[in-house]
Amino acid sequence: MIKRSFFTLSQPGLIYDLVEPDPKEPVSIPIPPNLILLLNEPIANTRQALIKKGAAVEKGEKLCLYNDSTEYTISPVTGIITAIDSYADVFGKISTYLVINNDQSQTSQTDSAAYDLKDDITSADQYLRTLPGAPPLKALARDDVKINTIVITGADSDLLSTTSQYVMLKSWEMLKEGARVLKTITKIPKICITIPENSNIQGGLDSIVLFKTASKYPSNLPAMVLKDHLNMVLPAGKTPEDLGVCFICAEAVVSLAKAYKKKSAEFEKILTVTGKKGTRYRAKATIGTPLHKVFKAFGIRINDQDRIIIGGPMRGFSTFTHNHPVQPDMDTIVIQSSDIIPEISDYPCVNCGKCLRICPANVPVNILVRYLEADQYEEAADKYDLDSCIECGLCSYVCTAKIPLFQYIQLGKNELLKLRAEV
Amino acid sequence: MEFFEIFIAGVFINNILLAQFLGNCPFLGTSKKMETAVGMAMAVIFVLVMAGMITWIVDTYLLKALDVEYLRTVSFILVIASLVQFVEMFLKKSIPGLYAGLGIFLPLITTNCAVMGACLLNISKEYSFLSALVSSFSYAVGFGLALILFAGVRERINLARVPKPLQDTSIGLVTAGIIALTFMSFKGMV
Amino acid sequence: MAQSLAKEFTKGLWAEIPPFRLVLGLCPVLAVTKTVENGIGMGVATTFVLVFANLLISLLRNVIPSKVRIACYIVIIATFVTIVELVMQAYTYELFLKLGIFIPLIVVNCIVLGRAEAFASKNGPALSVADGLGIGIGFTLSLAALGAVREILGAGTITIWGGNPVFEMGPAFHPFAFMVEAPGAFVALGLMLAIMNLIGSK
Amino acid sequence: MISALFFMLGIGAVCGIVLSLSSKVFYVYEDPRIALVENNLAAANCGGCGYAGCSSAAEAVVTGLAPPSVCVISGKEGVEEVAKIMGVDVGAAESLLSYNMCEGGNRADDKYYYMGISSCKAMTAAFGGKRVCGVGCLGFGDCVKACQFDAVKLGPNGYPVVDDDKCVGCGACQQACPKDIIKVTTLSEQLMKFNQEQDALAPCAQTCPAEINIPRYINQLREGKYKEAVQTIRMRNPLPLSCGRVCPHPCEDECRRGIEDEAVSINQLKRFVSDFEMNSGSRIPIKCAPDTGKKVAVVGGGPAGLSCAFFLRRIGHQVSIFEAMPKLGGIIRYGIPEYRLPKKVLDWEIQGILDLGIKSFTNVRFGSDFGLGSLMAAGYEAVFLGVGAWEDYSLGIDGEDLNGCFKGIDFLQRFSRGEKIKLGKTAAVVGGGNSAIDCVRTLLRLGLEKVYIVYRRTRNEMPANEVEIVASEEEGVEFVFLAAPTKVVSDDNGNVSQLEYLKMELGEPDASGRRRPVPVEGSETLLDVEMVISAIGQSPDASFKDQDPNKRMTELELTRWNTIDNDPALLQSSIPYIFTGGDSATGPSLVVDAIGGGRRAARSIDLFLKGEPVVPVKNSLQKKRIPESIFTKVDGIKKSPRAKMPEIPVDQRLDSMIEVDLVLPEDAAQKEAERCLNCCRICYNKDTDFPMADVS
Amino acid sequence: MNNNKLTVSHAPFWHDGDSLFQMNLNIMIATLPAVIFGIIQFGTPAVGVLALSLSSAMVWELIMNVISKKKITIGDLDSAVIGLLFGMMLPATSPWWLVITGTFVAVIIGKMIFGGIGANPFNPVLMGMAFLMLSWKVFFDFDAAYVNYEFNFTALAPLAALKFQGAQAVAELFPLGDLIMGKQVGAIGSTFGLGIIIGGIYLILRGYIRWEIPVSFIVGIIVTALCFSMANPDIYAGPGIHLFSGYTLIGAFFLATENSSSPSNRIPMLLYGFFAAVMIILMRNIGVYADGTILAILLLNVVNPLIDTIRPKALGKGVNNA
Amino acid sequence: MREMISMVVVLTVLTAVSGGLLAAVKSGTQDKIEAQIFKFALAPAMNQIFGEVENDPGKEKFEIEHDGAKYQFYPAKLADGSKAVAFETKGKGGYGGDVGLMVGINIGNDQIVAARVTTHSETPGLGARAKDDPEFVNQFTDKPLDTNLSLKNENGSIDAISGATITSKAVTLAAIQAQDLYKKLKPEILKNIQ
Repeated sequence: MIKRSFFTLSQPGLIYDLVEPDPKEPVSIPIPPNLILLLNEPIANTRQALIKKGAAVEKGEKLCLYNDSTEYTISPVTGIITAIDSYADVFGKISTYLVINNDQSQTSQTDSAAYDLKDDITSADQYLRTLPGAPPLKALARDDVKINTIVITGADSDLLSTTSQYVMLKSWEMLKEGARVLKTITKIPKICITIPENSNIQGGLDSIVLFKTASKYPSNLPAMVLKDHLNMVLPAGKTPEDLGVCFICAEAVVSLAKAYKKKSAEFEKILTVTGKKGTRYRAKATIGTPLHKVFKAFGIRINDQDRIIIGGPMRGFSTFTHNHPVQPDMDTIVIQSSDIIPEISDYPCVNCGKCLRICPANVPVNILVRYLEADQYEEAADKYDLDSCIECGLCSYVCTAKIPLFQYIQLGKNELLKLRAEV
Repeated sequence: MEFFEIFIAGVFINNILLAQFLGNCPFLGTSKKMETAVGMAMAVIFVLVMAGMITWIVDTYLLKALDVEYLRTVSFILVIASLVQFVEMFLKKSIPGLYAGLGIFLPLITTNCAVMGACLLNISKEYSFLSALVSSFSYAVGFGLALILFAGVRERINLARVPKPLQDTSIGLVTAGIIALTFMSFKGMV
Repeated sequence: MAQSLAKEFTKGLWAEIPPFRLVLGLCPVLAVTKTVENGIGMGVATTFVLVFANLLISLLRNVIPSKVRIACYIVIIATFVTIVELVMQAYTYELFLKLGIFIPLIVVNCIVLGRAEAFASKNGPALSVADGLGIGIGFTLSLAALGAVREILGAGTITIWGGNPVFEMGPAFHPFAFMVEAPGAFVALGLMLAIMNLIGSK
Repeated sequence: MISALFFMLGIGAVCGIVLSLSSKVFYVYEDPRIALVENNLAAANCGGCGYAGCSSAAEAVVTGLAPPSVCVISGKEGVEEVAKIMGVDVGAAESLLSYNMCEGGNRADDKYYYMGISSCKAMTAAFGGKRVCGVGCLGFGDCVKACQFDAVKLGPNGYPVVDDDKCVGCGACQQACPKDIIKVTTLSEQLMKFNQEQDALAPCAQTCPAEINIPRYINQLREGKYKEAVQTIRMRNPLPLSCGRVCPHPCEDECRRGIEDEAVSINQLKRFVSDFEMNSGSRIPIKCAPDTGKKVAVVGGGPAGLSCAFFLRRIGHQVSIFEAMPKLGGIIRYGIPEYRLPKKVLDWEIQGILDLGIKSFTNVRFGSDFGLGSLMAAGYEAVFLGVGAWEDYSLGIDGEDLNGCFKGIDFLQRFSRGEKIKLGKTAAVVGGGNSAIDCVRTLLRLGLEKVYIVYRRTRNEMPANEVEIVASEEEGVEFVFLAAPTKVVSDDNGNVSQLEYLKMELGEPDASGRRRPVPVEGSETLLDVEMVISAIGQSPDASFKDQDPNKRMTELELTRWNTIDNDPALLQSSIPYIFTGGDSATGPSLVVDAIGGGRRAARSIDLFLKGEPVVPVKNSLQKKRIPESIFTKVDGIKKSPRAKMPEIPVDQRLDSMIEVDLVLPEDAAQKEAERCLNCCRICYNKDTDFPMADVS
Repeated sequence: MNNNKLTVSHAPFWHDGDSLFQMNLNIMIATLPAVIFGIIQFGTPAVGVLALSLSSAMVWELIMNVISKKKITIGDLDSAVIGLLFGMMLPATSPWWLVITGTFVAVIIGKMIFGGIGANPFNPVLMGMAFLMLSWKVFFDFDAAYVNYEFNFTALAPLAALKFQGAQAVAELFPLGDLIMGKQVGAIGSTFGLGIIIGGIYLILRGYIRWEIPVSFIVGIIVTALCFSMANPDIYAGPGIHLFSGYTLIGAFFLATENSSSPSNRIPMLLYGFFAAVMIILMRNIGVYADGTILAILLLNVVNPLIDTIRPKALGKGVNNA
Repeated sequence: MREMISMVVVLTVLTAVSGGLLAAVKSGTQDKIEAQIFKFALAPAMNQIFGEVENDPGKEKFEIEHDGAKYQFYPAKLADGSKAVAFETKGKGGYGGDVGLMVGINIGNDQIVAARVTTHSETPGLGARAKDDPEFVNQFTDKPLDTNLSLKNENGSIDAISGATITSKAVTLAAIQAQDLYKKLKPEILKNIQ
């Protein structure tokens, strides 16, 4: 945890972590007997799902709930589905989880199902969405928005995370191969890569444009990359895709390259794990592995009231269960011991203005939060720039009154989405 | 210079809302939102200037000439009410855009004691026509200024955790009191 | 009938007591309540206008065309206000001077026009008079109460109709002069309103 | 004087002319309702409402932005006038009330520690809320904050409590609640609410066929709010006095306390509060929704018919009951003996229902005295058929029609009606159900010397209530188990003299899990009796179908058990405007089943009358249990004995037909109510020694 | 696998460790130079006034917390700061009831009824002072208050002297160096200019007050006073005396910077400080008040919500190049 | 059309009746009002100005017309035997309208005996101090007729009431007007007193 310095006339600086120059090999977590997969679609009461409890699945089999589903997941093992139920995620959105009992006898021999991968984005989107790194194939495959730039994020977007840098360091050639694959299947000529400005990662770039990103948080966030390197201002409430820019993480590019090489899916995800004392571990785990298996591998004990953070300390989320599975987009896990969890309060805003000064998007957080507290979301969006927030979390980080500002903003955005959906 | 003094005095020192206590009902009613406050302020400026002129004319050329000054109250209020109603109908038909922004506030002004009070004050000071005009304008600007400042503060208070019994009007009045207090700063400046 | 008369009368004394329950007619409430005496004077004048305007409007309610009803009501009210003004000048001149511009401004007091429109234009003369009287007395009581609070805190005494104070706080009391200043009027009324709300919610 | 006169004349004329002219010249069309509304606002233009004067306020009302009560000056009458103009008829519209569906608060365990915005909405967004219970109240009071009228407060247990007097039904709380726990409903909607899978229900409330909110009324009883408790029961059950006496209380079987301890004596508590009302000498007023002007005929004045009529009336329909017997009550009047349910009590209860404004016609038999056609002609738009099941099954053995042979319900009914029946000295009652027990206990009271119960299986399989069996044992009934009658033997005069039966033994369990009795060959035995009463079950008497001259009646389909075929969720028969319920639809069943059926039919009838599609309740819980609410182990129970039902001693019983079971005394009832764990779906109040120490 | 319950909260999971307690504690530390000097200067009565003011302010908040059945919030030291600043603005001779009434107005009317900390649209300390000064002018007459004291400098309140004796006389009576070093009569904590400046700079460096407000405030005083004094040096005093006498400095560093009643965007902060200063000089030079600091800042508090709407454009606001 | 006519007629009749009624009330109370004004506004002021007098100025009052306006003069015999006259002038431009000032002038030495504010409707606590606080009006006492009675910031000799410059100015205007009036009308006054 980084505390404010004694003299704080200048803003606090949060510096991104760099990967160590000669990183150790990641610890490989064995495939557990039960894997959990999340599927981003709720089960409807009224419909008969395609996936049933007790059904057998093959490694690499594509699983979706209904015939017309657009969401799917890929089973990383051969086995039996032992449970299927709905799951409320971190924003209360209802999705579905499956538990697959790994058929140990089969693991060794069956290789992943071979896919019919063609050199176009649609066929990649058919099978490869859940590759480690979660490539945004769905966005790339959309035909209503024309993507003209792909940015590979080699610089990790949150603090404490070095997964992307590690992948770049270790698989630079595969990365370049992946970029070629991307170029081939998407036909997008402009591919860029972000690399921390003081990083020691080197290698040939072919035709990839290099962006050296600043070391100070939040310069690696998409909105900031757009602003600093592509000279684009992200309009309030829009995504980079709306501007024709698609962000893809380095690991996704690498696994894409591997997948195209083998014509089958990849399931090994690289994780950066930060233990209670700040020790950094690196693990390689199959997607779907419950997190407690990962903790066990490093001897991390989780006690009552500890916090498991998935994603970095600024933008991640904390889960309520040790069984939360390793997900394709899960780069970082941070475990906080109960005694260092900073308090929050239900104080009102005292108008100290620290959030205003640190906000990279110039959002008037001090006034905005008053409207959000009063549930006046429309007003908050119309007059006080709710949509402009780039979700860096710095306002909460510095809040003197310890208000969960970032939670208010995220909740506000969510509620507003619901309100607008109703209209 | 005389006009300037009248103006400053009317806006700040003798602010019609905060020092003269006139027009307080719409002051509390229309200050909950900034947009309403601005609309009301504009409408008051518009009406007060017109009413100031017309009542001056009525007073000088009719009441005083006929020596029936005791009919001032009756005649003024009738003239003001009719004028406002006329303007409202006129705007509604002819300039609907203006009506939407400002005209809808006109009925509020019919029985606004700020308008009537300002006209009576003008007459009792025996202003010339121009002075009366400036004075009316200054009162109206003072009204608008106080209203807009008040609305700004009130918008924030409405979002605060005010104890239940004090919410809305009650805390509004206390706030108005403090604003009146701060307007005492201008004491003696003219 | 007697019962409904009593009902209309008593509602003005508590349930709809202006300006606490109906937050109306604030201008005189704020301006003239420096002392109890002024408050009562203003209240009585307003009550007179309320009662007679209610009576007349109630009698004429079927004659007046609706398009000019506001104008007509205003003329009726203004007439009574002027009568009050003249009578006060003739008999209670000192009080008249103290109340000053607020006597003619009774004509635009929202309570008077409000009662005319909301009650007298829809009810018979007897009920309308009861209503006017109730609201008027409620108004007078409120003014007197506010006046008392301000006068006691701000001056430390209560004096009615000249002569010696009927109430005095004693020499150890340092009058809180803020209360008799203009801003004090707002603050005192705001806090009294809060107290009324507190009582009302229990 | 003159100048003043002329001056005013001039000014008045000028103003009048200007105004009248400009009102013509500058005329703009607007919604005429605006002017009407404005006329009914106070027109003081005070701005107190926050709108720019009365005309903008009126416009806001007309466009629906402001409520009719927008004006701070105009009184109640003004508001009503405005509402009338806006087409909201204040008088006739049912008032809305906010209603808290979860009384659990924070009794359910947490699945995580939460740090963050303290609002229900925020917490719901975090993995669906921190409570293990997915449907319960989170207790942050978003509804309290949303209420503009101070009507919702957080109660002592941390869950919101609605003050009905202050609630205006604006629905702000409902909108604020992210868990759909607080609902703004009308009385009708509350009356017609059926248990659904997602509801926060205790096991007992799920089990009760009438769907009474049991924990709620027990809680009210505990707090001494007997009136409120009765009202809670009456939301679901119009016959609490009768049910309190005769209900076999399936709810108690599911009582969570019963898992570790003895179940709470729920039915006795119901009887306590309903007796309390009766003995208090005054009736608690029952609220009804405003009249809808629709007419419904209820055929059959038994529990199902009474229940259906009661609920239809409460939701505003006009109801007439047609009954074949001389008095209303059906099976509970004629099938249940006086010593279990005194007629006086029943009369009092039925009168209360009729007092709601329900017409009743007795001694008219459907089919013969009147028919479908005459009902339609009289303007009834829907018919509820609740004719009951009065046709006793026959034993199908020789000698069944001998002198001295009777059929159970027929016997009880004839006796109830005061018919003189020639009795013998000894009797055998065949059957093991409640009506068999009723027969034997009645016979004992009629002075018979020896009364047998002849039953095919053993005591364990007897379907009659355990208490009833015990009571009859106490009273000296002799049980002949594992006996299948084969013949009634007559004496010379054609009177019954003996009953021959075959002994049975229990074989392999059948599909229902009961061990099937298998006859023992050649074990015929004779039992000396002078009367044989067969009480082995009944079926509905469907003769009305043939008697009714109306052709339409032939379309009414029956099942092979002679019950009226219906959609079990809707109780609608094959003729859309005929609904059914109770024994005539289900075959002989519990009183409380019939009551529940009556209410369900009322819902369908209501939908039918309104012209809405008659569809089942979504996710209905009908007869199902919520799996997560059924526990196998209940922690935190300190054992305490169940209240003993007071009854009159056996030696006093047999002399008369006076009521055997007595009501619990108040202190015992209170103590029993204390035993209730106040369960909800998955939470309950533990009763450890130091409750404070357990709260963490 | 264990059954421990985890903590669930929202990002960010780090905090810079700052808190209201820290902030208020630092403000109190920053007042120390001025407070200690005031105690030395005015003796034990000053200690009494400060102690009573600080404690009564906290007690009022406690009472209000209890009455309204809310969480006890005195632990954040906010009312302690209010009490301390309030005490610093009183003369050492203030009677006990004056102090208690003042803290009542400041804490209850100034802060609590608006919804507590962060909700007050006006500076509570100033509200308390304004109410008191309007009611009991006599207790704020510093010349009369310290009549029994013996000082080694002119025992006249500089601003009152300026009002009655003109600029020329005052310049002779009060050398600037004396004023800076606190050789003047005045409120307990407002005389030691240097001490207040040191405290203010400490707060600015620690980031607890926003530098824009005091800086523009002082600039406003200097500019406006210079304009007046250049126009008529006989009547109007120069910026030095305005800056180092009365409540000017305590206003600049401690009062105008009160968080919830001041703007938080940069340009509004500059405007706010500057115009507050302009109003002060106007009131001193052409208004009726000897020292206008209290009303001037209150006036700008009123204007604050309006001017704080001037703010930089948010990222992507109004951009439509999608 | 019918509706329009009825609108005009009702309003006109109502206003006319109102006018008549008010005129009647006015004429009924006219005398009483004048007496009240003298009793409450003028008599106390005069008492303060002259102190003990040997005659009854209220009874001996006379009226002089000047420039179309009528002025009431109240002659007094002072305790020291000198003769004086008091009259009221209106100072224009107060906040609440004109400020009435009664000025007593010693006919013997043409000095102002004293001046007192009679009527005003100024802001309580501010302008009203002109009447309540004798310090301000005492500045006029014993001033010779040729003194410049304007405010100090207009190069006169009178200190304004702090915070009520406008009221102060209105009072001085009234005083100056009184000076002028006395100078112009002195012959007539003397005539009347004799």
